[in-house]
Amino acid sequence: MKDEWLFAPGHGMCAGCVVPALVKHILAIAGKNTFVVNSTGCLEVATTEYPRTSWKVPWVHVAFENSAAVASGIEAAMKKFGEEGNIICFAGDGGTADIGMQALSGMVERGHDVLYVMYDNEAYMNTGIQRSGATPYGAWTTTSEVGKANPIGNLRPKKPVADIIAAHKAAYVATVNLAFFQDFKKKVEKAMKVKGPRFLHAIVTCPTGWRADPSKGIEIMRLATETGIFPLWENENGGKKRITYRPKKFKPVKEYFKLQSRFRHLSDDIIEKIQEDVDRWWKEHSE
Amino acid sequence: MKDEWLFAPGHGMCAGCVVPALVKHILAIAGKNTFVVNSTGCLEVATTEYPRTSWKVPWVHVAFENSAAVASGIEAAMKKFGEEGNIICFAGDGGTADIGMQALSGMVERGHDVLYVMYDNEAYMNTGIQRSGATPYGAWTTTSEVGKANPIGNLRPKKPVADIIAAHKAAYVATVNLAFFQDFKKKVEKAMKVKGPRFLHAIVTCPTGWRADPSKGIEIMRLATETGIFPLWENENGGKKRITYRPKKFKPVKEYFKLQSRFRHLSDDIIEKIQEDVDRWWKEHSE
Amino acid sequence: MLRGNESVAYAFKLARIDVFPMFPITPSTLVPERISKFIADGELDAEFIPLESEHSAISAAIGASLKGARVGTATASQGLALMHEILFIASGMRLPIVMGIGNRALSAPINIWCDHQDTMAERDAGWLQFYAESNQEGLDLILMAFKISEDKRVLLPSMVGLDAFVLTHTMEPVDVPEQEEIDEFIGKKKPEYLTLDANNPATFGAFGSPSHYMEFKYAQYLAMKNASVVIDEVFSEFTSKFGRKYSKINEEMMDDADIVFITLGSCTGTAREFIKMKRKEGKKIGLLKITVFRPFPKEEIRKALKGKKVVAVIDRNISFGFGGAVYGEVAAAMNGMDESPKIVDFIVGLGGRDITFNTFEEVLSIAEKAMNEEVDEINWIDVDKEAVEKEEII
Amino acid sequence: MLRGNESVAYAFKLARIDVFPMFPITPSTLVPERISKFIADGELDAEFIPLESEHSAISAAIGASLKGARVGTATASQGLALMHEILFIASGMRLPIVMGIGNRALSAPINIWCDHQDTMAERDAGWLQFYAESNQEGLDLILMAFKISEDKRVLLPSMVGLDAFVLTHTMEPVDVPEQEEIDEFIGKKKPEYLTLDANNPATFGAFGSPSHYMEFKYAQYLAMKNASVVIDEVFSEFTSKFGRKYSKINEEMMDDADIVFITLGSCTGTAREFIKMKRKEGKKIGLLKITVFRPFPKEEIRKALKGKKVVAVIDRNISFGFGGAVYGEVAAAMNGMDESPKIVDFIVGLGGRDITFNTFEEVLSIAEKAMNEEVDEINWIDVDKEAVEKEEII
Amino acid sequence: MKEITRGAVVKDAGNSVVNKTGSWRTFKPIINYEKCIRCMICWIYCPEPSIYKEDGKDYDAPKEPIKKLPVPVIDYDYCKGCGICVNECPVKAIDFVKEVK
Amino acid sequence: MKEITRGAVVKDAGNSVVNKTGSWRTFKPIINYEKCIRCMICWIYCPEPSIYKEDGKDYDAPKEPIKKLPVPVIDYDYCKGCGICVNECPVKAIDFVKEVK
Amino acid sequence: MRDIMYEVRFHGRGGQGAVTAANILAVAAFREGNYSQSFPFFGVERRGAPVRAFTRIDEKPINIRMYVYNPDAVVVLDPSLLDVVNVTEGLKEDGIIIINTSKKPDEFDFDYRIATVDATAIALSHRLGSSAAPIVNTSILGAYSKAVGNVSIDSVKQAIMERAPAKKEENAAAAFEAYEKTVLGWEK
Amino acid sequence: MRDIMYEVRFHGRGGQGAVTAANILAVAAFREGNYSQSFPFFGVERRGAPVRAFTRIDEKPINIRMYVYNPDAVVVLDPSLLDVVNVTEGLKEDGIIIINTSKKPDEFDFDYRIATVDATAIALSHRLGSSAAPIVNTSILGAYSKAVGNVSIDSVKQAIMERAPAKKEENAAAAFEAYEKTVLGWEK
Ligand SMILES: Cc1ncc(C[n+]2csc(CCOP(=O)(O)OP(=O)(O)O)c2C)c(N)n1
Ligand SMILES: Cc1ncc(C[n+]2csc(CCOP(=O)(O)OP(=O)(O)O)c2C)c(N)n1
Ligand code: SF4
Ligand code: SF4
Ligand code: SF4
Ligand code: SF4
Ligand code: SF4
Ligand code: SF4
Ligand SMILES: [Mg+2]
Ligand SMILES: [Mg+2]
Repeated sequence: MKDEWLFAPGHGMCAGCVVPALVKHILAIAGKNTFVVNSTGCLEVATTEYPRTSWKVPWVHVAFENSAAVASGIEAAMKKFGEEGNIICFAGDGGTADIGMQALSGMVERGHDVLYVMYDNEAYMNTGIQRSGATPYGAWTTTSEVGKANPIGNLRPKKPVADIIAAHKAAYVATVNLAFFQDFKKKVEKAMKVKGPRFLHAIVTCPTGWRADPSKGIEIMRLATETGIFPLWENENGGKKRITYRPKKFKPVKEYFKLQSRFRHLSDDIIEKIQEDVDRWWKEHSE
Repeated sequence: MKDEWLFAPGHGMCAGCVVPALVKHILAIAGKNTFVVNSTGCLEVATTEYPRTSWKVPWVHVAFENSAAVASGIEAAMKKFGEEGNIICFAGDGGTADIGMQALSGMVERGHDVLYVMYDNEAYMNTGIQRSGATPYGAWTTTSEVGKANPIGNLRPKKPVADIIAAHKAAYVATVNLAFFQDFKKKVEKAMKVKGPRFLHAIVTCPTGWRADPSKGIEIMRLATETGIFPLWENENGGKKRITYRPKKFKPVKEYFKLQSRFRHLSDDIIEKIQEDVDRWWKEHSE
Repeated sequence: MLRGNESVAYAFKLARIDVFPMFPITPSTLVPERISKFIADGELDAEFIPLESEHSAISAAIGASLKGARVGTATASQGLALMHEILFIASGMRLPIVMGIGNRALSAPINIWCDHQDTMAERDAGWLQFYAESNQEGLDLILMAFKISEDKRVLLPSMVGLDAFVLTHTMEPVDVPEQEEIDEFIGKKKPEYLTLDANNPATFGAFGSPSHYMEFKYAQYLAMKNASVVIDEVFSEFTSKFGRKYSKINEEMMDDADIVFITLGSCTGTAREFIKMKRKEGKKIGLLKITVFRPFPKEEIRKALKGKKVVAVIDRNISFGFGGAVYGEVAAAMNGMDESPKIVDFIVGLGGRDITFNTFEEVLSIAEKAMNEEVDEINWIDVDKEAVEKEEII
Repeated sequence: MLRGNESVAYAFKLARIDVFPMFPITPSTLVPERISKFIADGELDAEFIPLESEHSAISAAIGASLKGARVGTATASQGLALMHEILFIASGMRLPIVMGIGNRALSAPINIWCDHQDTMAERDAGWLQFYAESNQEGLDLILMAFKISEDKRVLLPSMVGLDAFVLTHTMEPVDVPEQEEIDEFIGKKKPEYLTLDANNPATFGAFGSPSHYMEFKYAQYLAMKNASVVIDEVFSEFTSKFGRKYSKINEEMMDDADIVFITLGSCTGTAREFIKMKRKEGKKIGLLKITVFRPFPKEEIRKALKGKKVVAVIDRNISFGFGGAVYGEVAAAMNGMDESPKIVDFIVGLGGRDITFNTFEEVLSIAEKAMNEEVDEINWIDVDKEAVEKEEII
Repeated sequence: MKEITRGAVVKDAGNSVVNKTGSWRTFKPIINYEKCIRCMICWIYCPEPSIYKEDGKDYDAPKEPIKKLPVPVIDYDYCKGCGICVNECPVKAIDFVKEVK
Repeated sequence: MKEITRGAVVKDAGNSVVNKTGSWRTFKPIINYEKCIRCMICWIYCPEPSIYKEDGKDYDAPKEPIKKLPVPVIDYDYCKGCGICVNECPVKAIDFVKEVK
Repeated sequence: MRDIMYEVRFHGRGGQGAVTAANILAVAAFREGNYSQSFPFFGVERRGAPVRAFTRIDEKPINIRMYVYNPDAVVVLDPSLLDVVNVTEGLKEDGIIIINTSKKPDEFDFDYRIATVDATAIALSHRLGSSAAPIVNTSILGAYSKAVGNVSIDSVKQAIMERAPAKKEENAAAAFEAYEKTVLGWEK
Repeated sequence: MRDIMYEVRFHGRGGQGAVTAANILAVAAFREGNYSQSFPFFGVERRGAPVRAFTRIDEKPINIRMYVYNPDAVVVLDPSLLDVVNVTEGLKEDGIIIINTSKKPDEFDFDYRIATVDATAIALSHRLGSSAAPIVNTSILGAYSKAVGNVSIDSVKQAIMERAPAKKEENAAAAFEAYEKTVLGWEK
């Protein structure tokens, strides 16, 4: 008896890509009565090449930048018809933090009953690893190139998307990490229960774009949280953040960087500076 | 000797519109070496009907939704040419909270050295008083009509734009009210000094759209802050908000509503609910 | 008595739209304003979504339409232009959305008045395009557009253009059909196409590789051909039900005409009166109004123009570096036809420049000249050429 | 040896662009990637702005251009479509921005491969349009586009199309000029037009009322006419400096041709070889390549086609409800010409469907038929019609 | 002949002063300098801007020392008669009278 | 003949299973049931998903009581050989061997 | 047809309701079995700026859709406009000017037939608007009916009842009072 | 011209560098005074999925820009592809197949000339990639040079030095070693 995931194998995502694992669990929790809107990106392109699809729930892709608006339309129609069901947007960091920001911001402002999941692989991966607003400081990408005039790569800090959506007073906002599965599951379950606009920021390793060993995807994600770079928290209606996992002993960020060639060029100075930024965040968020 | 404002009379804005007063003071503080980018809206349309202009500084309008992106381009060119100068965007609440949100979000994320001023008259006024994301709960507009099936008008709370930009960790964010002129001036002066992306949220009465007596513009704005509906605060880099004016005794929001026919239809229940929301905000922000 | 925008709003109400996604823009704003009021007053049971941009408005329209809702919206000019990318997607996904347009000039410079640049720049997008001459036509065409778009043989979106201000803000007598009549005419039930359905989970908007993509485009091409047939059917059903006659092109005073004026939209009436006046002077002028621009009624136009001498195309748009869009297509339609008339283009009324009897006087004098001699193919009328040329001429 | 995208990137480097606003999209991504690397390596002194969307990228381009910067950018397909509104503004503001396009199909369904729908849907926007046959042409045309666009008589933006993958990702020999040669050819100094300047505070993007708007559009129209002259000048200067010959249209094997193939972009080479093969069989076929599509080289095309029997237009695009855009304009250009050939449209290669010798065989057989009998005006080639028709035919 | 600049640029900064928007006015603010305390609040808030500062010496004043201070003067070419100055003046020194033209 | 649906709808949900992406694999994970403690971590993290649960009784087990628990089984039709399961298995119960085809 | 078509131009200020006046006149004419059309000249200025609106009335369906260049009548809602706008521009030789003013027709020296009414006073007496912003657009239509006569005051009143956004009765009464009080300069 | 043009198809897996191989071959041919062209068949699958790339070589400028349907040679970078892809599709009758494999040519039963080389082993011995992901695209070009002979191994090496993104020397050396070790099935 094979399990009935709502996401089928046979898709075209890279070996070792963590995104499908994220999707299968969210769909499992949401159940069959779920409508997915998917922004252009790796997930969309590699799972629905006509005439094939990996999706076993109603699924729609319209464009890169407008999933939240499409979901708004679906939700309104369901309201009109008195129909119940979950609406979930899946979009990459690019489709969320950058080109999809406004549609998302509008959706939250209008209070649509939609769960928006940003799978964050920290760059435009579908088009070949270009920098996004969610690319972290110091990461190499093909548009934050490293060279003698720029030894750092990406020069801007990562855009705090979850904070921004929380500032909209979204009904529920949480950061999630599949490597912390119980925390992940609790949050997704909660997200499915809350009414109104909800937002999950899910870190996902992209071995291709992070220049990492495909087998290390989960390990890298675990380090992201254990080093404090990707804190796990949640809040409701823009209220106070609850940190849901506080490492007893933080690992140095260097350990996280070591497994990813995108950070290989960084000097110790720069790594030190990043470490300080992480430390500062946690200090600001100490109880 | 007539004063040399950098904003000339002879424009076409409504009698009693407060927007030009805002603009003249900001330009006075910024000085001549200032480049203005103006989104489509009342200010733009009514001050630059070819072949006339009220602007005495270099000024550009491109579209409704993209001032922050245009400003990003100007700033980059100035950087390339090693040129110094202030870049200021003026945009309405619609051009900021709604259709211009993404361009602004991107500009802040990339860290451009631009001051963005949202003049907030709480609706799309240029096109005839349609609801925007910044329209407050309970306000009548032509697209949040009041009738037996909807006795409230606009059903969504006002989008907290300044909070959202602060969540981006913009270099400086402040809410300003011309009726509190010293506070206003201090903040604009500060905004001119800080480097990086800065944001001012300026409330402005639109007598036409708020259905108010044109002579009462400043009085209404004063009440907005004295009733606590429009709190004055500032912060830097997404840090803690500093409340810059805390009314000794709050006036009831009803006093603010009384002067504006857009709230005329509200029942006491609804006004009470709004009063509670205001009270809650201040409780959350008590020291 | 209704303004053009009210015609559109009433048509949406009569069509019982389920969802109305919107973003305001002059000169269309009265459409959402009226819908908002209908809903607030409990006269229309629809979801009003005030999106944060037109790009999102058309995206929400797609979402709602995919969920099986009947969707109407309205926009103009910059708003339509901002939808551009998504317009192609709506037609590619075969969704019968109906949109009212207040035809308005495009920036820069920004201008809120009438021309057809906005919709002409979307003529490739796979939407049906109708142009109204009057507010009555505006109302009727919106209603018919639903029936045509939702026809299983078509399933393509439609836009109905009403000239900015000249129609949108002009009040004139309009006969508004009864709700029951329209319920019967368009049908109350959901349109027949696959929708998002948890019991029948399908994938919409899949990736189309080179192995399949072109077939989908060919399908759209065929659907447009089908539309041409369905339009005729629906137009004649409408005529038999409501008495008002519609056809893709309207021919008037054509039988003996040597010169034909081709018009779209609101300037048709002025042209009609002008021609009537000139006919009294013995001038043989005919009038051909294009109501349906997409699908382009090529055969109908060929037939109508056969044997005419000069055709003056009144273009309220300009494709820079080419000429007027209507001119281009009419001229192209003549290829291979014997007795092909000379097609002359007139660029008029851009950005709200008023189209008057004087305009047509000038058009006529050039058209008459063209009967015997060479004239410029592209002629700008009512424009202060000298003022421009000192800066631009080389 | 360069890939097409590298040609574009090198051309931008040689042009010493000041600002490069960008947003990535397949198949153009290698352009920004190379520019990023040039800058990181200190080989190019330019500001790289990674905007959050193409809409913002073109907006930033406008801002930078208004500040006097030389601006290049690159995009494709959905990205270009998302810029639509702002493209009209860039030309209306008369800014000499140069954009490289990786010509790619438009959604829906989403497809990343070649066709010309994206740029054809912008043919009204007031941009000059060039189509490259090879990567060499891609590089040369970008360089020349700067000189043409920045010419005071023109001051209009340009887009240069390179076919997705077929050029953008194909590596082939390209002769890259020396920096000094290009410095001399295009000029290092800022372009001559009014810019944002605190000492000379002007207002850009003012509101254009009906009293003035149309004159600005007429000015754009004249600037396009000027462009036609300037293009000839710049092309011939380029030829004299660099040896490579360019003209708006390229005529080959035309003298005795009865049938003419009209092509744009990368399929030209395949057509050329095909025609050469067929000429060996005694078929009198000629080839007309359009390099400059905006301004449309109407006169040149008329002259070239005079007396030909059948013209087969190879359209890698479709205006739904009409036909191919190139076909439409070529056919329109024939109006009023004696000895006008029959223009037949061929819709080919949409969404990356490969254009092969077989494609041209089919084209030829229909074109030959058209010599003697009626044929359809719009012909879809290489498409599985049956697969579609069972769903769509009525 | 109209001036048609390239790209619709307006070169003459601030030339909107040719529009005498004072004609829009139906009520007219008149400053009573005998009451005016020179606080300049009216000057701060006038949106046109159509109140400018002038040397005080030619004007009356409620108190002698104030006489030297600059006074607010209304430029009726532009004053649209919104009444903001009237409403904001702390000493009610501005009268608002129906315009007679 | 290709199926060309209206609007490119794919009606057959989950039909990507016809793509046997197992062919992409160069290394192959093999579960050693004698070591496997049935923690299902590999099942949680397999991205394809190509690990499914099967009734435990037919498999070896390190300890008797575990035998009844469901076991993870790899569907090699889809396993791309990413090695995540290998890396995440807490007891190193999954071998990773070069594919031989 | 041009012989019978009647064209009216309204001059007012943004916010005063000139457009509504044009619309109500069109409705009134339509109620009497005419065809009619009304439309604004829409500018970008705001409340307070001079605005224009137009009405066409005909016995046959109205085809033309250009601005009115040679009106048969001009209606001036705000007397202050007389100084800033050339209200008689293009007015037909035998045209009529209807002015909201407390003055009498012979106090003006236009070379046209002049009718006057103190619509402001009438409006205020019916509590239409405030003294800063009296709403005179319905009153002036009473004057129009009296002066031009191609729509009856009854039709005007009915059109007001149908179309006035608020205070329908008061507006209708004001129109009627204005009708009564209008002074026709040419009837002496 | 079709007589002289030489067309090559590469089969690899996403991430293995088949496209780079095609490019380097084109560069090598160009260095020798030929005209050349190389391009990928770009699909949407990711790392690990089968991919194709093409090179054309000619003495005259290359005009045609369609895919290669009838290659003169096929290069298989990953032997596992033989099971999932029809690598000989369209291959000319006298075509050549070059396979990265530890097997010998006669262990395959294609009806074509077959050349084999253990490019994986060679690549690993030069520390090109890891055993999970060996980078064989340069080694296989050595085999191509040997098997087809229309580009010299020197040109291949120079092209590698010019174009390899990293480890230029190692790649060149690997190509040379592969050149030496390639087994030509038809030379017995
Ligand atoms: C308007 C538009 N611009 C650009 C693209 C090209 N594009 C498609 S997906 C993508 C990147 C997606 O990045 P992200 O959202 O982070 O998802 P990922 O690919 O990383 O999964 C880009 C740039 C597009 N499809 N549409
Ligand atoms: C893309 C686009 N959509 C709509 C419009 C129409 N429009 C112009 S200004 C405006 C409202 C502006 O509102 P806001 O930004 O609040 O400024 P305000 O008019 O209130 O000053 C609208 C809807 C436009 N110009 N462009
Ligand atoms: S590129 Fe990255 S995100 Fe995209 S499929 Fe591959 S691993 Fe996943
Ligand atoms: S409508 Fe409002 S914001 Fe616009 S000019 Fe008038 S008062 Fe000012
Ligand atoms: S009435 Fe208004 S416009 Fe006139 S001076 Fe006073 S504040 Fe200024
Ligand atoms: S506000 Fe009153 S007191 Fe103050 S300066 Fe003005 S007129 Fe004088
Ligand atoms: S190797 Fe990867 S794909 Fe295969 S079973 Fe393990 S986790 Fe799944
Ligand atoms: S992770 Fe290891 S121990 Fe756990 S179920 Fe899988 S193979 Fe068994
Ligand atoms: Mg991403
Ligand atoms: Mg506003």
